[in-house]
Amino acid sequence: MTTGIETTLTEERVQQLRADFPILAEQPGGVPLVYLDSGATSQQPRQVLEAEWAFRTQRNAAVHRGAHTLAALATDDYESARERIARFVGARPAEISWAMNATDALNSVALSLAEANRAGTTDPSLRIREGDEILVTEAEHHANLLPWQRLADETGATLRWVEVDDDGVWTTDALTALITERTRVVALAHVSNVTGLIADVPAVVAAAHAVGALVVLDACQSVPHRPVDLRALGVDAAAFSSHKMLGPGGIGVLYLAESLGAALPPARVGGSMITTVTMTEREYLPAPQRFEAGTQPVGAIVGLAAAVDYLEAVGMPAIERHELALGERLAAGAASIEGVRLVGPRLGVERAGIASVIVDGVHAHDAGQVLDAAGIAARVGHHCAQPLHRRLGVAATTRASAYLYSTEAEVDRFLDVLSGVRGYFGAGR
Amino acid sequence: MTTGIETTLTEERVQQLRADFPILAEQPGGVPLVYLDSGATSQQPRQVLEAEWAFRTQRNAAVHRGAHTLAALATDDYESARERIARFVGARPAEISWAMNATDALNSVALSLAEANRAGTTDPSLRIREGDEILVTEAEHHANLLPWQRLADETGATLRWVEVDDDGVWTTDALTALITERTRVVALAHVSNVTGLIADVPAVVAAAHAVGALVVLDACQSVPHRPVDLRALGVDAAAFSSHKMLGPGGIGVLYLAESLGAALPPARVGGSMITTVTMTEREYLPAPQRFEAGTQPVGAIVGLAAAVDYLEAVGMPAIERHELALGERLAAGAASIEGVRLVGPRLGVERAGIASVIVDGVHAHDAGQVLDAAGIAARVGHHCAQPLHRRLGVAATTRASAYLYSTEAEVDRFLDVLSGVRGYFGAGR
Amino acid sequence: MTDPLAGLYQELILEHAKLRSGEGLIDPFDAERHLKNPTCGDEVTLRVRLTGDGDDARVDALGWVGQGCSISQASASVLAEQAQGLTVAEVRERIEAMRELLRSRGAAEPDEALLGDAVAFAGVARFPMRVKCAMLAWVALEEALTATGR
Amino acid sequence: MTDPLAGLYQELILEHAKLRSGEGLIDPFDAERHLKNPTCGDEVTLRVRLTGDGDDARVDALGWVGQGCSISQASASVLAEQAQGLTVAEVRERIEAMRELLRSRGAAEPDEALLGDAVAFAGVARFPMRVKCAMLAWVALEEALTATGR
Ligand SMILES: Cc1ncc(COP(=O)(O)O)c(C=O)c1O
Ligand SMILES: Cc1ncc(COP(=O)(O)O)c(C=O)c1O
Repeated sequence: MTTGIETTLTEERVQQLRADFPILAEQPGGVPLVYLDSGATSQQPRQVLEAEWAFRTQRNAAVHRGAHTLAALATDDYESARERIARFVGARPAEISWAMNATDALNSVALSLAEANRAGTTDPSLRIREGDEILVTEAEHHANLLPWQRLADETGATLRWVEVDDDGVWTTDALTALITERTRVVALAHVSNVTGLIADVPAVVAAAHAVGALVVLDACQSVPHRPVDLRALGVDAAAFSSHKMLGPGGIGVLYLAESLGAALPPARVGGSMITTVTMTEREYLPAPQRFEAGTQPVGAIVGLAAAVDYLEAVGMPAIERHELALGERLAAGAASIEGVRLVGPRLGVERAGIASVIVDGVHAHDAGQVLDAAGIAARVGHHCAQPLHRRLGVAATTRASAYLYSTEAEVDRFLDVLSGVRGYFGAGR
Repeated sequence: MTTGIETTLTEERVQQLRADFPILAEQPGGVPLVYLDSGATSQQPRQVLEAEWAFRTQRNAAVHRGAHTLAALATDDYESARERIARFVGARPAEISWAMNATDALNSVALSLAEANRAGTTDPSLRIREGDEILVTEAEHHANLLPWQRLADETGATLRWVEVDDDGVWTTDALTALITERTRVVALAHVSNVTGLIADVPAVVAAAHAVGALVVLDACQSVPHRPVDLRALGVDAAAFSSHKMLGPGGIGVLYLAESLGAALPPARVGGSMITTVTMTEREYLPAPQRFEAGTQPVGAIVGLAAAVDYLEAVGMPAIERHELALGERLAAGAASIEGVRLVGPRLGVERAGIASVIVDGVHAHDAGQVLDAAGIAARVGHHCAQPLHRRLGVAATTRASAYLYSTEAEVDRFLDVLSGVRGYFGAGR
Repeated sequence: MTDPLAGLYQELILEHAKLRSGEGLIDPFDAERHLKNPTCGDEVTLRVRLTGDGDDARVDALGWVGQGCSISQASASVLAEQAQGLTVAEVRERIEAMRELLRSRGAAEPDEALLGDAVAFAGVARFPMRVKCAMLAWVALEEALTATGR
Repeated sequence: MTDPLAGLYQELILEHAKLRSGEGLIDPFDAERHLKNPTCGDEVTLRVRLTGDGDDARVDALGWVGQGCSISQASASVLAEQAQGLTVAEVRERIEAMRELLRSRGAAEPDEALLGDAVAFAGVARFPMRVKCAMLAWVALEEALTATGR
């Protein structure tokens, strides 16, 4: 296409981008690296490292607490980063606060709800009582399951879930059918890290809000890979991780819609989030500071903002289309290999750039080893989704996950080596 | 001295070290930087940045979950970092887990104790009931006060504290006199971030353990500055922050002595910390993994290990002596300025390289501004210790805090500018 | 070397920090506001009494007590002098002008006709960490006026 | 290009992964252990029956069931063949030798006289992520022996 609007990433553009990622030129196993594990963690472009390096060697200081020039510079960088990251996901700056990772952000929401209920909250949007329900999907990552199990245990609420089918897929209808007057929280992944299934979030939000339930979105696999506007989606809370979107580790993002952020007590308490403290009493600042106890990872936040700048410069719509194409290629290719079972949405149904497979007669660990010997970094295991795998009848799957720097050639190489796995182990003979 | 053993840092050695810290050559306000705010956050040597850069451009991957070569390399770096950091504080590797910062680590301990008690623990070392007591000092940083306030609120325990005198100092005798059969937890700072007071930890541990109470040490201002052997001290838990010890932000360290780590439930739940998960049940891994939900900041941990290597190469005993000397110089100098009141231990009593002062008739913010105009980055405010400041009768103090790269000339420059502050504002005229 | 602080601590500011015009809590009053800057602990309690009605409502009296840095104390003192006798609309216009000036990072040209002595705070705009100090009493008055319903 | 996997997946390992010697749970038994590798989900349940007393106690029978990668299944199979009839002390010696070999990262020279077929796992030492797989059944046996009190 030559419309002037970049609708996807050309091969040439991807090659250009790859040059920004030093690690992609490495040969960790003595063979060129084919990195298809971006669903676990992404690689980082030099632009991100350089932004952090500049901050840490020129402007590093504790923010919001000092009057000296260095502290003022650092505070500027910190708040500018918050603004850019907020804009990237369609949020207001005050709706964005920091966590250790997405897991921590999701825990925070659940812990804060628990705390609010222990304190006997009268806010109907926060109240969770015995007999109430918390709804999740059977495909959730443990990070978006265990905190809700624990909240249910503590409040006496019942954890319910929409089941997946033989392919590991749940439907919007089945999920919304489970939403009742008792539902207080619906927690779900925007995109599954195993199946690549893309949830119809607006439909879920409409059904949940109709009964006054909160919607908590695990956006770990969506925000890095497609344009996401959290306000437009209407969710009450969302979480995602810097390390999955070209940014550094050690920084998760917690989105709390304005009204929820104003109502929730903090999960963590300490310095920089209070107005007045006596030996027995404490008063908290408003959001977002209320949720930012202690020294925040400013260098990493600056790095994440640089990652966001990078993603925006490339263009999220183009990244999305590039990955949808790779996802389709992965899925179609894998499905056509004899003895390989593809998990997730049927061919033809949109899926993110993720494909997980089961190789008949070969344990995923063995499959991963063969791939690794060919330089292919794919992931084998339960991908922190044991209930889903139990339902699929396996302990582990083999997953390839793409990003903006992934190429068709890499996908083809993966498929090629995958097709040789059963032969290697003499399976099916 | 020419004993061959480096007993302190010579001027020449400090100058050598300073060359490793790019930021120290900056002139953020148009004047050379005199960085005396290391108590808030320290600066980072290139060795730390380079170690992180190397990891992130050559070996970055999610750890402990992948079978591919890159993941194996990253896991090696991760566990090697844990070993070095553990050794640095006299701990076993399994006693060290990661947090967002020290605040988060301290919150974790309190949250885990709350969780254990909600679950009706039968372990007498964890049990906290109505009428039990949690003991802190009036000088604690909010990070080591608010989590205990909240735990007391929830369990019905009473928060007690040893009071400070007019100088902001508490005594070991006064503290141990408050330890009774009802005391379940004693939480205290090893070194005060305001007064520089050094606690007699072994005496506190002996008294606390005699009644079966846990000791939680806020080691934020000790581990970076002096040799600390947590096992030898005998504390049950401790917390410190990477960003205060030449390392990157975004990584706090939680030490849980073996027996406590084996007994405590996790504060955060999610991926990588479980053995088996069903939709309604979860089983946790042993320590330290149990306390490491979600993707850990491996790059930052590698950076922290490089910081530890750097500190060890310089020598913690020499760093300690260098800072004790600077602390004494700061204190003696400040005390001799008319109209300046020095907070903390009397002259002659050992103090860390920290001095906080009150300038008669001048608000700390104004004092800080005058210092900043001279390029001096000192801190003004309540330093997250409002109760202590309330006791001192002021809203804010002006604090200078040193590190291994601080020089006598910098201390003298601070004292010189400080002595002109009252004149500038016409105070005392 | 020029004193980098001269722009911040104008002679007039240092004087007002000592002068403390309007210090003391008036009674009776129409509204009171207590504000605090959690970063530095600065506090101000401000009371305002109005006279007249509707668009004619004017500041009859204004008093404050507070503690904090010289910037925050001086700005309360200047405000007390300025606001006296102005209509509510005029006061609001000045508060907005002050806010714009302080947030400009030094780019705005202060409107001396409107702000009078308060232009002395123009230099604060170059010290972002101090902007809150300079605005503290002004925001307190703004909120107090709102509380009076005018 | 030589096959980088050849060192790991020795012919003997691939064979044992299919052979599965000792598969099945024996009854009666003196001790049973269930072990799991949480990283990859590999599991083994192993039972052992001893005969004789004191230093003379020998492995009379050993059976296991499990699921997992070829390395973990093959190593259980090899173990079952090796341990049969050995004294407890001899079994422990072999488990220790296996552990040392696997932890050596390839630096150790495998003791073929002692380990027999198990030397085929020497290549695993170069794949640290797989060491736990290869040790799973062996650790289960070690713990089961301890549970018998011998
Ligand atoms: C004594 C003390 N405790 C706790 C903290 C909190 O550390 P952090 O902000 O890294 O969580 C600090 C530093 O701010 C401190 O000085
Ligand atoms: C869908 C999903 N949710 C949650 C997480 C947890 O993210 P993190 O490990 O960064 O906390 C991940 C990634 O591991 C994920 O893919």
